[in-house]
Amino acid sequence: MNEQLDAAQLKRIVEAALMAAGEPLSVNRLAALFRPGELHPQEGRKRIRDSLAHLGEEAEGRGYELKQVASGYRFQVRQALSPWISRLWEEKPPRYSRALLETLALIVYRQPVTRADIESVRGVAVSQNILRTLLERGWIRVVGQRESPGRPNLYGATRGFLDYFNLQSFDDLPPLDKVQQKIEQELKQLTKPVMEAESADGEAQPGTAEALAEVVQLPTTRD
Amino acid sequence: MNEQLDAAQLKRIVEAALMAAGEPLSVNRLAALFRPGELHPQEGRKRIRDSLAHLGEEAEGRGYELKQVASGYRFQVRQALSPWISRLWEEKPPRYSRALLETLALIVYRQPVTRADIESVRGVAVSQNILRTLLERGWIRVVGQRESPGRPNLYGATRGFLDYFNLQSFDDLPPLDKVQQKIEQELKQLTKPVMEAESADGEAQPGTAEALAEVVQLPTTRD
Amino acid sequence: MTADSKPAEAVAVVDGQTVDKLPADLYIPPDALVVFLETFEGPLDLLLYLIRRRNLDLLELSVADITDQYMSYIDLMIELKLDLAGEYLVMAATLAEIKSRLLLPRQEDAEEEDDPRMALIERLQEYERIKSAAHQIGDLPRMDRDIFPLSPERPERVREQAHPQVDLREVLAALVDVMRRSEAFLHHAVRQEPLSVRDRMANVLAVLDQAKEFVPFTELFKPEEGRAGVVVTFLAITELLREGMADLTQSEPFAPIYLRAASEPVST
Repeated sequence: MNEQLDAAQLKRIVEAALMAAGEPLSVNRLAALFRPGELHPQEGRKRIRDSLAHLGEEAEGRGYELKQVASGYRFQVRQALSPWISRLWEEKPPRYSRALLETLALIVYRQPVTRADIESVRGVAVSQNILRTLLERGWIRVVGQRESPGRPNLYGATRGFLDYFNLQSFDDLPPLDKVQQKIEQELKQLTKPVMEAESADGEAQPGTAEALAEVVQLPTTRD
Repeated sequence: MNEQLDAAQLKRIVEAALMAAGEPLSVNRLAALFRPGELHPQEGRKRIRDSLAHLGEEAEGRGYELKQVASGYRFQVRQALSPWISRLWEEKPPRYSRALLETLALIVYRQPVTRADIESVRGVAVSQNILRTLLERGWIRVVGQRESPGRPNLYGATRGFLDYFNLQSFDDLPPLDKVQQKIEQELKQLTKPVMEAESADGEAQPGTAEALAEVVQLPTTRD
Repeated sequence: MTADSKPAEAVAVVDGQTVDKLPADLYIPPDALVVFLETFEGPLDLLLYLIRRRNLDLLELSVADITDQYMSYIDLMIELKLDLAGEYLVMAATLAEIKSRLLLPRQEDAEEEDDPRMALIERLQEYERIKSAAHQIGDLPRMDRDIFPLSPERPERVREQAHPQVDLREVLAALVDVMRRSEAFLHHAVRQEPLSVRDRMANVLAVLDQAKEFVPFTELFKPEEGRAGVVVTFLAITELLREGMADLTQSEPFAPIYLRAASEPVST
């Protein structure tokens, strides 16, 4: 009982207390954690300050730092890491619409294409929003203008697109004829359910995607 | 976008995330903090595991440790330091009644069970309060209904229970048989002083009362 | 516990030891006794206590003895006006029944009959297991008491709307669907022939002139021409509209679109 704590143990306790407290702790409050036999009443404060200095040094280069604020000391996660830490509480991102995915698919497989090209295949207008989203996401870019009336922009897919989908080059995309084969196979069997599903919601259907994955070997993008 | 994080930065982020999360984090959840360009989707998990191993080693001799519990990893204060750390808070941790712990034990060791199962083993009615408390704490949940008249709810224990009690899986629970041996030993020791005191003399004397108090406490003490 | 002043009567011989257990309880102040009795978690708990207190093996349960003791506790509880749950009385009845069955003269052919104590012993064993498991759980290190998670100050949150995650398969599925919808793709997907927008403009104009009224937009397309044909027709139509050679009407968003030749061709 009368044995004073050694420096290592003292530092461990101070560290644990600061980490667990959930609020800043003053030197006085830290000192109050010890019984008289454990820490000398006078020297104790100095020893605690020494521990704090050490802990501050040891935090260099780590994910957290020791910070002195008005009411005492606290450990805090480095602000620079906030972009990652914030993702802990990020809401689930929204899903992209069917229209956006179709537009993207057409640009990737038929590049370079104009907006009118896309519209003619999809049979409906392509909203400027969709193109803007894809441009902002860095998946498509304007690669030139077609030499036709109105000189419409030609769109193509980017390296960013390849990176995101973990592809080395556009050659790694499943060849269209395989996709096409699959379509024709499927058409014979699956037309009905797919049509129903389409009218039910405009989301990409995992059913089709999975069926496709069986035929077409794909690199995994995200787990 | 294409630059993968270096090991030091990855470790810092993992460390910071574990500290900031306030709950255990799985490797999957940690991996989800990174964008595909930052961490390779396949190798990423392995790299995160490496970081965790490093962080665990680095915590040696410090005030906290890296612990794996049912739903992932968390940093926690070393148990040896809890005598000092608990002095930070005036409030005493909640105590749980024997009835609650017995009900919990039954659910944990005999899951899935219905309320009637619990009652038949314990020989007394189970108050709705106890079940509600256990549900609110997130230690148990309804896992289904038994196919018998009235379709009573079946209860099972949760990951939250394991996390709270510092366990990785249900296999880490003390096996029932051993438990029984231990309690029999304990009971023998506890009952002896009473017997001795009793047989010593039949007079009113504090000794007997104390010995009995020990027995009286037996059921309640282990909060 | 039949009342006071008869300690000698209850002397029991347990494992060769003489034990007098009655007086101890009698000298407890009534308050303490109430507390004591209230700590039991039910009849099984009380029964287990009575057995364990005598350091007996469960399997050698002496129902007659235990029943007597149990009944005396019940009496005591009634006397002290404790809230006596029905379960205690049910157990009393069970014990009495077992006791009486044991007292009945055994018939010779009933030798194989189950020991009437067995069901009770099994219940006691299971309860004891759970009771000790509860102790163990209570002893496990736990959050708030033994385990303290770290909670350093968190960094300020960065509001960053996450981008939707897309799987390449979704993109392919979208492609499959859009191609399927564009019937052209199905029939002659790859055959391409040079098609001129100018030529097509003339064709479209001819169709419109012939019709002399509104023509549904969709009728101008010939799926059998393939995707390229669709594109060219579309470009031709847009060009005609731009040059004012055709008019387009749509009564409301998403309603069918109609085309007709411009009533007064604008001279260039």
